[in-house]
Amino acid sequence: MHEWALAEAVIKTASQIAEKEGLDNVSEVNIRLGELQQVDIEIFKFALSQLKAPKLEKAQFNIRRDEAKLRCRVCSYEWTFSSVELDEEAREAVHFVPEIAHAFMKCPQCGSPDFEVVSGRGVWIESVKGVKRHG
Amino acid sequence: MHEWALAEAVIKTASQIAEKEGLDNVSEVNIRLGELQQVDIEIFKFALSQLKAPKLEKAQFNIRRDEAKLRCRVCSYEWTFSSVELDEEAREAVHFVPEIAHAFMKCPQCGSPDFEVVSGRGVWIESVKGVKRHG
Amino acid sequence: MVDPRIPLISERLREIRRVIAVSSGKGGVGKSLVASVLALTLAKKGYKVGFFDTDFTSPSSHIILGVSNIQPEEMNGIVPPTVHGLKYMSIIYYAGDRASPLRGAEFSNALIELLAVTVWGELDFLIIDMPPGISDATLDVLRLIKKAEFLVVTTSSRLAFETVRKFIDLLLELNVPVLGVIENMKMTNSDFIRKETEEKGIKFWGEIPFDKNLEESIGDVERLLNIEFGKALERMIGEKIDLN
Amino acid sequence: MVDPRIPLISERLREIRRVIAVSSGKGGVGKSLVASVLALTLAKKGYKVGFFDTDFTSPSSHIILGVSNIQPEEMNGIVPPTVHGLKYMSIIYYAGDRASPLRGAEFSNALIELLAVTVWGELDFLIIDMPPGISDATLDVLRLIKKAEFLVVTTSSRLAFETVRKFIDLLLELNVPVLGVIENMKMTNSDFIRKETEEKGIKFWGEIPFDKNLEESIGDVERLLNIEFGKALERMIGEKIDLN
Ligand SMILES: Nc1ncnc2c1ncn2[C@@H]1O[C@H](COP(=O)(O)OP(=O)(O)O)[C@@H](O)[C@H]1O
Ligand SMILES: Nc1ncnc2c1ncn2[C@@H]1O[C@H](COP(=O)(O)OP(=O)(O)O)[C@@H](O)[C@H]1O
Ligand SMILES: [Mg+2]
Ligand SMILES: [Mg+2]
Ligand SMILES: [Mg+2]
Ligand SMILES: [Mg+2]
Ligand code: NI
Ligand code: NI
Ligand SMILES: [Zn+2]
Ligand SMILES: [Zn+2]
Repeated sequence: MHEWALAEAVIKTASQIAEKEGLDNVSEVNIRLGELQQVDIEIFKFALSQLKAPKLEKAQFNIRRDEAKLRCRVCSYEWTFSSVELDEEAREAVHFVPEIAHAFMKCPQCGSPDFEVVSGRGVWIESVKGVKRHG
Repeated sequence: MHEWALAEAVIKTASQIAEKEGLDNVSEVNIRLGELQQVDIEIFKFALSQLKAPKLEKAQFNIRRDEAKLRCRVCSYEWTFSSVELDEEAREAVHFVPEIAHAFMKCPQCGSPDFEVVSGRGVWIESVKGVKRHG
Repeated sequence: MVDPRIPLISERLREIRRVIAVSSGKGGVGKSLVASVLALTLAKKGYKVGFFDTDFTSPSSHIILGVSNIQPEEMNGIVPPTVHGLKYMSIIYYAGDRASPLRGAEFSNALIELLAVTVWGELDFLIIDMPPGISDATLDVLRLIKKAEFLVVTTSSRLAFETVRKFIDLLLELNVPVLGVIENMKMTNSDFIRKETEEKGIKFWGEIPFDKNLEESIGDVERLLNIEFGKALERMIGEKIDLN
Repeated sequence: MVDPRIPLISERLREIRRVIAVSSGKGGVGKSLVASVLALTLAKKGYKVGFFDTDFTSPSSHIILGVSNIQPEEMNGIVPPTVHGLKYMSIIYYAGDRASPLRGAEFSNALIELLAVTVWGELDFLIIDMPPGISDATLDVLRLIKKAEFLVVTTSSRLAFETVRKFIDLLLELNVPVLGVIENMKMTNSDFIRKETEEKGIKFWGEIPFDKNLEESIGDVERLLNIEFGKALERMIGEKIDLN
């Protein structure tokens, strides 16, 4: 489950942000999870809870799903990832490297592989909130 | 003066936008002119006035200068183009192909040529306003 | 915010009859040499020819043509200078011999800029020398130059053809015209490339032998046209391009 | 919005002693062959070696290594399978033999993703096979892998060295370690490349002759190591890399 690696990235980065912003105790970490990567949210949450770093012990992880939207650079057509049928092999490939979508998907209107992932690509940290260090 | 070519691009595109939006008479075209390209604004304005297409006869061209800001992708340092000393040859090259800045400029903090032009690259049309076609 | 350059591009290319992108996906197979000699040969036959080197981070056609110290003219845009009978456009006019490290998005922006401001005028052929990779340059030519036809260069090596095969499949899937495949630097007599090409329903233009006289002819266009390389390509052009 | 992958990358590379990026700027000079044989040779000498093919739009190292039907394992990330003694990572695990047309920004995103999730563990060497061009791959390796050292491959041709020269100048200006320059596919006895290299204060690693047995050895690593190509590179590695 490489969901653990993604969770590790979030924990490490949230800790760094807390450090930089002088937060002693992090109360919440707001995460945006792109649909394209098809992250298993239960495993991801479990990994976050297991990996908790010192300052993140009491942190709540709020996860917002971000719909994957695609736009063709040739004909400007827009569509959603959920409207596309992909076989298991393709889904798994996109799960690991979302850009591989360009090997498996085409614009439904003009057939071009030259499309943009407008939203919902990967994992992002929206914000880290907590109590400022005193002193 | 390749300012004429840039003006031609604006006229042609503004006409297309007017057409698409069903505008009979365009009253204003709002243009953003990036500092990086060092466009000669007098020549550019003159070219716009000479090139006027049918629907643009009464149009007013509002030109807003956009300061060129750069940000290093390596160290995140930000600086402005106006703070950089460049010789005549470099300025001229950047005038024609703004991306050539990467051959002549470096991040003042870390020396990398891997910087982003955050704003003020080229010529953009912000909006085209006018009277809708009746009927 | 609308980029006003895009609508201007088709206008700039309006008076060009045919656009040929010399491409491959693979690097070092001879794209720049084929593109240069193709352009020179067509010009010699009396056609009006433009030549655009789009390999902005590693241009080499100026070395092949032996060009230096020329600049385009500014006249309602940029008018490419004529070099050995070709209207020749290259990033070297602006970058000189400096490295121009450009990310893909920057490459793309530079390509759009040059397509929008370059005044080619009336041409029979515009030959485009493409960079390697299946990336921004390929996608932008497909997106912006609807009339582009692709001439694909490969060597006999499995390493080259592995990429060339993918490149061709992409073009075919998009219904883009593929003029043909050239097998360059041929040293053995395997017919692997010919077979693979014809199986895909594409014209095999033929083979250009590995030419020991090529290196010393670089920069001297008269010699380039007269060595085996130039002669082989000239024969193919005569046979394979419909020049009516 | 912060991309959480970036801070993880240095963590992933922490237990790697040395990272060698086999690069050039120019395509088709033999980067993939040099990178593959360099990795194999170091592994044979008993070092722990990882090998990462970053030429996502035109990968070829899997053909050189004769690899197929392998997949990485998922274990707190992606654990590359071991192939001929190398921990081997390539986009082919995900793209198969399909074309993956990626723009620069997409390439960059895929590279960051793989650097963030690949679990290399402890390595003496990570060898990186680089794509051609002076673009996203080069800039990202410079930006993300601070300990990368560059081994530069060129041919004897002026066309190759025109780009290689720019590539080296960029590295030197950035004070990035350049391990050396290899002159590959040598057929004449000019010492142009050696001189140019040494004038820049860079180690000239030596010449690899054009090897007629190379093509038929592709896919067979034992043969690759035993033909002239492999032997020449092995000698250079013994002499030029400080292997303490
Ligand atoms: N037919 C040939 N015979 C000998 N050398 C060749 C031949 N074609 C190309 N070359 C050499 O191969 C190298 C790559 O050629 P180039 O045109 O730069 O390829 P690309 O543009 O595909 O990178 C150059 O050094 C060139 O001199
Ligand atoms: N020393 C050599 N002798 C003969 N052929 C070579 C030699 N080195 C490389 N080649 C051939 O040159 C081509 C390019 O090699 P490759 O490793 O794919 O280069 P790159 O990764 O720089 O594009 C391949 O067809 C390869 O077989
Ligand atoms: Mg699988
Ligand atoms: Mg000048
Ligand atoms: Mg080339
Ligand atoms: Mg390679
Ligand atoms: Ni997973
Ligand atoms: Ni001008
Ligand atoms: Zn489309
Ligand atoms: Zn910097």
